[in-house]
Amino acid sequence: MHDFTLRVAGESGEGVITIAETIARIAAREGLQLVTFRTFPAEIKGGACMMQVRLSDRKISYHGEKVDCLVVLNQFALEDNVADLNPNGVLLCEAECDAPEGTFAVHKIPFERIAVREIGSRISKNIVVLGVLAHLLGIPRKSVEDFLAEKFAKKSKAILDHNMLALGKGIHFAEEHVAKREGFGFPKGSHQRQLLMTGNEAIALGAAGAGLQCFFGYPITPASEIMEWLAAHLPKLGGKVMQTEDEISAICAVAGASWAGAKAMTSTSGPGVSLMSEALGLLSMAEIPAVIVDSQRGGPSTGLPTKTEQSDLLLALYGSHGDAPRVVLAPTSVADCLTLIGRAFYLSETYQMPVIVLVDQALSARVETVDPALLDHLPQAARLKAENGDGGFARYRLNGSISPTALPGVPGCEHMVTGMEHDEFGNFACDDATHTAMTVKRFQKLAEIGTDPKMRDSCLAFGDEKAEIGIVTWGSTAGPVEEAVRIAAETGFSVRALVPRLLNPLPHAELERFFRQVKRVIVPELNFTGQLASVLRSVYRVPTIGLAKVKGVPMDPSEIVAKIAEAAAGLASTRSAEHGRRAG
Amino acid sequence: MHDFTLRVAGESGEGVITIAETIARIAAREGLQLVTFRTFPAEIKGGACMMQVRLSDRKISYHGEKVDCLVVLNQFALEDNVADLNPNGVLLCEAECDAPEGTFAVHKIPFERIAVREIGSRISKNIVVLGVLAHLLGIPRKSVEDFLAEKFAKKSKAILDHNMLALGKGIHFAEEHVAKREGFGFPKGSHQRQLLMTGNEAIALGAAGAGLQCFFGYPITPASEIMEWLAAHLPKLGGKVMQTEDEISAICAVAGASWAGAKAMTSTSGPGVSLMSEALGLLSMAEIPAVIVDSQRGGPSTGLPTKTEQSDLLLALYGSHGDAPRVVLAPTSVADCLTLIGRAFYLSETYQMPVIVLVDQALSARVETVDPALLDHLPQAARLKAENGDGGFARYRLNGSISPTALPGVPGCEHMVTGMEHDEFGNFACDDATHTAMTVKRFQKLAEIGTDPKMRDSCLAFGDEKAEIGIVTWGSTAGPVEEAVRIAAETGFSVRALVPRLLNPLPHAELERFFRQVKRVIVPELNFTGQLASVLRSVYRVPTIGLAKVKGVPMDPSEIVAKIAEAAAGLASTRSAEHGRRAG
Amino acid sequence: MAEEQDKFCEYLSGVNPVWCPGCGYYGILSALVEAFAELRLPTEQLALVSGIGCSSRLPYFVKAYGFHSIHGRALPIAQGVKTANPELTVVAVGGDGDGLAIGGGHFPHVARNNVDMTYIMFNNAIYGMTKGQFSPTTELFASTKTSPFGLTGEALNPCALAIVYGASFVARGFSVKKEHLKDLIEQAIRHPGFSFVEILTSCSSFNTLDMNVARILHAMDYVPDGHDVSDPIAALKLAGHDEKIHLGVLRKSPRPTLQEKFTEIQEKARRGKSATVASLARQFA
Amino acid sequence: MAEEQDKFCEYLSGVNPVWCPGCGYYGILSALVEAFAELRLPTEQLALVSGIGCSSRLPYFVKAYGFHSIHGRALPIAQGVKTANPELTVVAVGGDGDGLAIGGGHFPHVARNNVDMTYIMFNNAIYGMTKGQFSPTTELFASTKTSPFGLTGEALNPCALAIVYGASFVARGFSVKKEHLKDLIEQAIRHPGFSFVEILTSCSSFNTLDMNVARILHAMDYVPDGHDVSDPIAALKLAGHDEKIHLGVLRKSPRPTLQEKFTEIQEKARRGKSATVASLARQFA
Ligand SMILES: Cc1ncc(C[n+]2csc(CCOP(=O)(O)OP(=O)(O)O)c2C)c(N)n1
Ligand SMILES: Cc1ncc(C[n+]2csc(CCOP(=O)(O)OP(=O)(O)O)c2C)c(N)n1
Ligand code: SF4
Ligand code: SF4
Ligand SMILES: [Mg+2]
Ligand SMILES: [Mg+2]
Repeated sequence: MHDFTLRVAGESGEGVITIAETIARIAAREGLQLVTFRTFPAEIKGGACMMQVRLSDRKISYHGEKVDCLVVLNQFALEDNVADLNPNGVLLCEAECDAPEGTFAVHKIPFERIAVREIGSRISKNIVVLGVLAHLLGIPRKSVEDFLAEKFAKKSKAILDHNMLALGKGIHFAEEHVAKREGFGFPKGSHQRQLLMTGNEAIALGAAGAGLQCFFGYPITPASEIMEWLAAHLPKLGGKVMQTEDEISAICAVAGASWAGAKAMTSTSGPGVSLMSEALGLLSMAEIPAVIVDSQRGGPSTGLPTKTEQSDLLLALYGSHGDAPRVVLAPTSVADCLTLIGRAFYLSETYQMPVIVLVDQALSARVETVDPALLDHLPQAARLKAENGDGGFARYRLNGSISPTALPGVPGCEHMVTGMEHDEFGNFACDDATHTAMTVKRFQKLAEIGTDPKMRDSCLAFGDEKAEIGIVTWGSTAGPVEEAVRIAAETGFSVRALVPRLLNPLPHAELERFFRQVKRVIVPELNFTGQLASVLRSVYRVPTIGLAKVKGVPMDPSEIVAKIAEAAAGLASTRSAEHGRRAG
Repeated sequence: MHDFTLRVAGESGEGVITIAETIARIAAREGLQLVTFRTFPAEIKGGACMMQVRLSDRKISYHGEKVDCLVVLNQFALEDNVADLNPNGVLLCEAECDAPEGTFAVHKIPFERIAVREIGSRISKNIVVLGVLAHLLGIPRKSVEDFLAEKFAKKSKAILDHNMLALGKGIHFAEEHVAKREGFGFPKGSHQRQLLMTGNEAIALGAAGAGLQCFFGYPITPASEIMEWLAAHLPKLGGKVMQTEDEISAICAVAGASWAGAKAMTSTSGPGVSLMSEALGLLSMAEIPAVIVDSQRGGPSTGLPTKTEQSDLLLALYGSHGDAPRVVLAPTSVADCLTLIGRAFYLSETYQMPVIVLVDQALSARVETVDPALLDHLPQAARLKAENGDGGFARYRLNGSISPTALPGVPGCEHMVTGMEHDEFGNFACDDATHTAMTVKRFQKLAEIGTDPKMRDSCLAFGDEKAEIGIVTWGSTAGPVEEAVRIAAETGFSVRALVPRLLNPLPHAELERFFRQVKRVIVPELNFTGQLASVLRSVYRVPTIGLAKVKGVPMDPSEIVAKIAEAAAGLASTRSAEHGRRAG
Repeated sequence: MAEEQDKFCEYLSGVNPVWCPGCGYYGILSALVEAFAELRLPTEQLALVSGIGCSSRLPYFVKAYGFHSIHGRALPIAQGVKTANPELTVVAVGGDGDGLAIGGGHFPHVARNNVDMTYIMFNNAIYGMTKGQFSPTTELFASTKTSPFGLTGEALNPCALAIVYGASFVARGFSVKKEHLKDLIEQAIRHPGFSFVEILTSCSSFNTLDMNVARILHAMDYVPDGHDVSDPIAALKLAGHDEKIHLGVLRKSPRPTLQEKFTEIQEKARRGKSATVASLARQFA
Repeated sequence: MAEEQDKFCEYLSGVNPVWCPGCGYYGILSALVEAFAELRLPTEQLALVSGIGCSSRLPYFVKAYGFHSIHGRALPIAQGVKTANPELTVVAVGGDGDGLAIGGGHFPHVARNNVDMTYIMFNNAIYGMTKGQFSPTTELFASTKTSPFGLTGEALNPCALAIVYGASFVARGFSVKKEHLKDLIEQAIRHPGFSFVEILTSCSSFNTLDMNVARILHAMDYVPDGHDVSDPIAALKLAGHDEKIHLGVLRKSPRPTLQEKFTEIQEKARRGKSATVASLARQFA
């Protein structure tokens, strides 16, 4: 087996996440590739939750639609999830559950009873489950034990023993009651330890790696963990992290810190970006670098805070009064979060402008493997700086789009930065010629980023290069699209997908080439109005086939495959009509 | 003469505006049509300023590019403005000025000396100028005297006498030194008194007429006068006007007041709209009517507060996180400000959503005639309301897009409104089906507005219906475009212009018909990125010829005519190429 | 008793609170609806406005017109509600983060304008909803999720702020002292003008230190009998936590409400004459 | 004398102020640059941050690093500047509207975090830049452009706010008392921590009533010698305008600055060990 998908489901607080995460951590140590997915209950506490882990010996980008093994801890969880179990999969359920008929194997296991009766604590249930899974999936007992030993290293010996006991009981029960299956379970790992982290952690770690010095932010689901990780770790590197009184204060403090020379950043979700609109315009106008992470959630307004959506694209592109250019990046995976946050610092520092990084709840929260080598490739960007001067410093020199700046403290370069339109020296100027020249300068940067050699890899592409059916998508929907392209190919549809990771400026060369080649363009995205599609139509005037959904969770590859089939049918009928006409 | 254009220029504080406004008021009383234009010095006090008044016996929409009569009060004003004087025009300048050679007539007049020596007060200078103009333009002395008598009715008799004296001196001087010209000066008026007001006043008066009850706002150039007029007058009608601590508070108070049943509104400029982004999304989500006026100024950021620009369109359309629908209207003239603010209340109350009205500094500040009959056509919209209930009120009933609301105070209809995604009863719901259904409901309103019979007149159109060269523009640029179409026609270019006054939803039927007919589409607008053009390309996938400028003042018709000529040449060469091919 | 219970239930919407077990907010909800019942407020005349936070979920659970809005904006929205319909009893509720961090800029202005409404701040010294970051009132529980190595700022004192902002009624209650709290809420609602009630309450999930019930029971005292509520300096002294945490009414300064000001403005504007839109248009002729 | 003049000029940028004739701000500008001169601050170490308003134009006229930002946001920007580079002398300037209306939500937090900077508020009790609407401190001049029939709210007292917010240095000056003002500014800049200086100043174009020079000269008094700046209640009493308008230093409460807190946090986080990005990444292995 190259690929294996496990789902654990139950009530929040029952250890569902611990079970799945432990499996994931052990797999990552074995060098397997992982993509996971979890839901978050909307309730303040409690509520249904699930976590899914897909393991593979090859690079994967999607958490899997069907699962090979489903573990459910109660009847609700069973009913909610069993439809996603493969016909030849395995269902492990709490003994009292009412398992439906099916072709899959069913094992009813008294997880809770074992925990309570044999170990004497209900909370050991998750370790019992782990034991059963270790047996069923063929995970070496030693790997699990090593992991537990490390995890409880700082706790008392009694606690560790307790857990080891639970693990043993689980394995023991399984050995007696659960038949192992040939080729079912863990694929063979590369033994090159992978890092395992969430998108939010990748952003935080990547930012630290790219030289972040000052972070200001305000808590908001699903972005808070970025700030929380940084609060716990950045000070160790000499950085400063501050929770401000709101998002406006956060972005303004970022502006101040950045002007004073620090690499500065904030992270938030849609409501925060809306509040930052005015200050984002200031950053564009005053030409101050800044990195803003938006972990999108269901909108509009307070919306669906714990659900995923990709509906802040137009806000990211246009959400300020006036013509206010900003760069927009959209990572496609957890590893890409790490890479692109580095790129965000590179672009903002080099081009002296705000860079918005769009992720979403699902990507922020999902755990995935990351190649540790990526850390070594984070850019250490530096601003173009004047080191001294003798008065009359032209902060906004009109000589190319990037004028050297001078950091406060540098003698002889005292100058003004301002949110008003200004001449080269930062003095207010409102004549036609200056306003036009400065606007051109500010937008020229976008053109230059478009041809920056460091941004040559701005697109991912999958599938058949000669295909007539094309897909363009963005952000975390890249995963389901990659999976869909693979599935479609198996079904005989040849498809090419292009995923710009740079959304402003768009990678024109790649997109134009792509549009010249494909005959249909499907644009799957998690929003209602088809935001990327509308931009593509505006810029390239290509007809698009929308696949825009607001469902709160990542798109299913099967939805995309269905759209591919539709497009293929459309194409075929157009072709036969054309053929008919030519023949007639 | 059907048409006459006067410009007065000088230093702010010299009475420039008073002179031009007085001429304008007298003309409006005679029943002439008027469009004016003025500049605002960027300085806190002082600085160059000018005001231009175009009078006509027919409907006009532009303040005129060339002037027939130029009055300048100092040398700087002369140099800045003389290039715009018609070759057969008349220049009236302060005696010390150095008038350039030209084909126009020049009269040097010692305005200041007359004021100081003969009347004994420098500030009477403007009345002296008025006297000279009355003579030159053939304004009946009685009209001017009546006007002054009314204006100073509440002042002491001495002040009035003083002014009458100054007027007499001016007329007297002119009779002796300034030759009157046949057919030069005031056209014949209809004698149907026109109202004369600025765009901001038209918005304020129109809002009062449409039933505005609660206004909340925060001062900002160039929108403050809307709030100031309302503060002075709305309380007379029982309305309430409140300056809040910022724009966020203003829009939130509007939300609260509107939920409680009042017609509520705010006005601001770009920076304020940026700050309102989050609350605008709340209005969309909670389905609360609200009218927001944005008087656009040069951007981004603080930008050019006293200059005009049309660069907030994309913000108005997309400036909130999530998919948040709002209506966008753009009046094309002062009279249209009055009409469309009424429409804004109609749409917001009927469709229970925010409506943004986009004007700009030039339109806000310019004085124009308004037909008093328009006041009688302001709609008195009412929300669909339940008058009683017996509990379990479904505020968000999924039965068509418009659910009846119940105002706080109505027994038995207690319910929740919320910025979270919700079921029909306003309770938080985050499942796929509800989120999708409610999003569809919220967007369905836009579709319904598109076919609302009251919105049939959403487009203005000028020029030749069969033309191949098309222009689409918006807002105050309609004036220069109308003028350009007329000039182009005189030069032999046949052009059709379409001006949607409703920018979201776009009037699809009209635009589609238009795009089917024309072969070239020029989109003049006062911004850098071509914001309307980008929307048109996205929605209709038509190629557009941008004419996007950030110059701080309205577009010149000649710039548009030049673009028309270019497009015509392009069209001709394509045609001859095609012809060649067919022949070949 | 059964009748009391009935009255109480009349003010519940039937939607079950989503709060954690042990959350202090349950006590506040019941004090609040009991105060409503005591005042015999018609449910349809009640407008409850909230921002975002666990506390801001309260309106869902009460039978009333409710507006669950956006983070930090309950006060300006409530001000709009009262301006549009002065007949309503307007109550804004929310958390310490909602009201003192993101919404802190509105508080002074709604207070100084003496909007006739009641603002109830649930002070648990933490961001509950987002799972445990410090708030502007966090003081003792220093190592929150966003301050793992300690706080940088001094805590704000909500009642002291309200007093300096000119709130015309300022009181402090404690979620555990339900009868006392109910009484404070009743007084606050009855008071014409802007009334502020700070409620000390503990977040059982994320901060059990700052508003620890035992600690507060020990540190608390009631406002002494002789306290002169008309003296702002005396009120400020009592508002401080230095020795004891004082519960009760700290300040009252009756003065014309916003609504009264609006009436005055309208009268001044009319100068005894009635106006119409047509008469207003005449200034442009 | 000539040398003094030279020193003074060293701190002027050469850009001419755009203020109206008679504006009180001219006096403030000269007191400010004289204080800079007196303190011999290197111009390149000076960071002046402002929002939007007539007062916020000041940085253009001074030789320094200047940031003219957006309305109401000078404080959070200044906080960012100081956080990034603690070596700089950071001074934020702005109007009463900028600081107490739109920016009023930031003031408590920058104060309670004790950012080591000086915040100078030009209190002219009016919106000058937008030509004469009332501000949160307007009291006497009731019929402004947006309150033609009178004000609805009570005025806020900037110094009282600063004291309750926990500003560690609070003083009030008067644009006409230039020497005294210069001295206050010097003290404020020297004070480690967040220093607040309110300057009473008149807007010659739009409000000559509230801060009328003759009126204030008559109503003013200096802070009495025996005043205990360490007592917040005493400071609050003096901050009030009831009898006299007191000029001088009202409050001082030295405590660790934000920068010192950051240092402490970094030390705690490191626990004596040094970290690298690679070592941090190990937690994910
Ligand atoms: C603009 C915006 N920023 C951030 C958030 C995230 N958020 C929701 S509630 C909350 C704070 C909750 O704390 P508090 O107001 O004290 O209420 P509690 O949950 O403690 O009752 C935050 C930061 C949001 N919803 N909107
Ligand atoms: C977001 C935003 N809202 C409103 C304005 C308009 N505005 C500019 S300055 C100002 C107030 C000025 O008053 P104050 O801060 O007291 O400064 P002063 O001019 O009196 O020195 C306002 C409302 C703006 N620039 N930005
Ligand atoms: S998180 Fe805290 S405040 Fe929120 S419901 Fe739970 S206990 Fe109450
Ligand atoms: S408007 Fe007032 S504050 Fe502004 S410069 Fe003029 S006098 Fe000074
Ligand atoms: Mg709280
Ligand atoms: Mg001011």
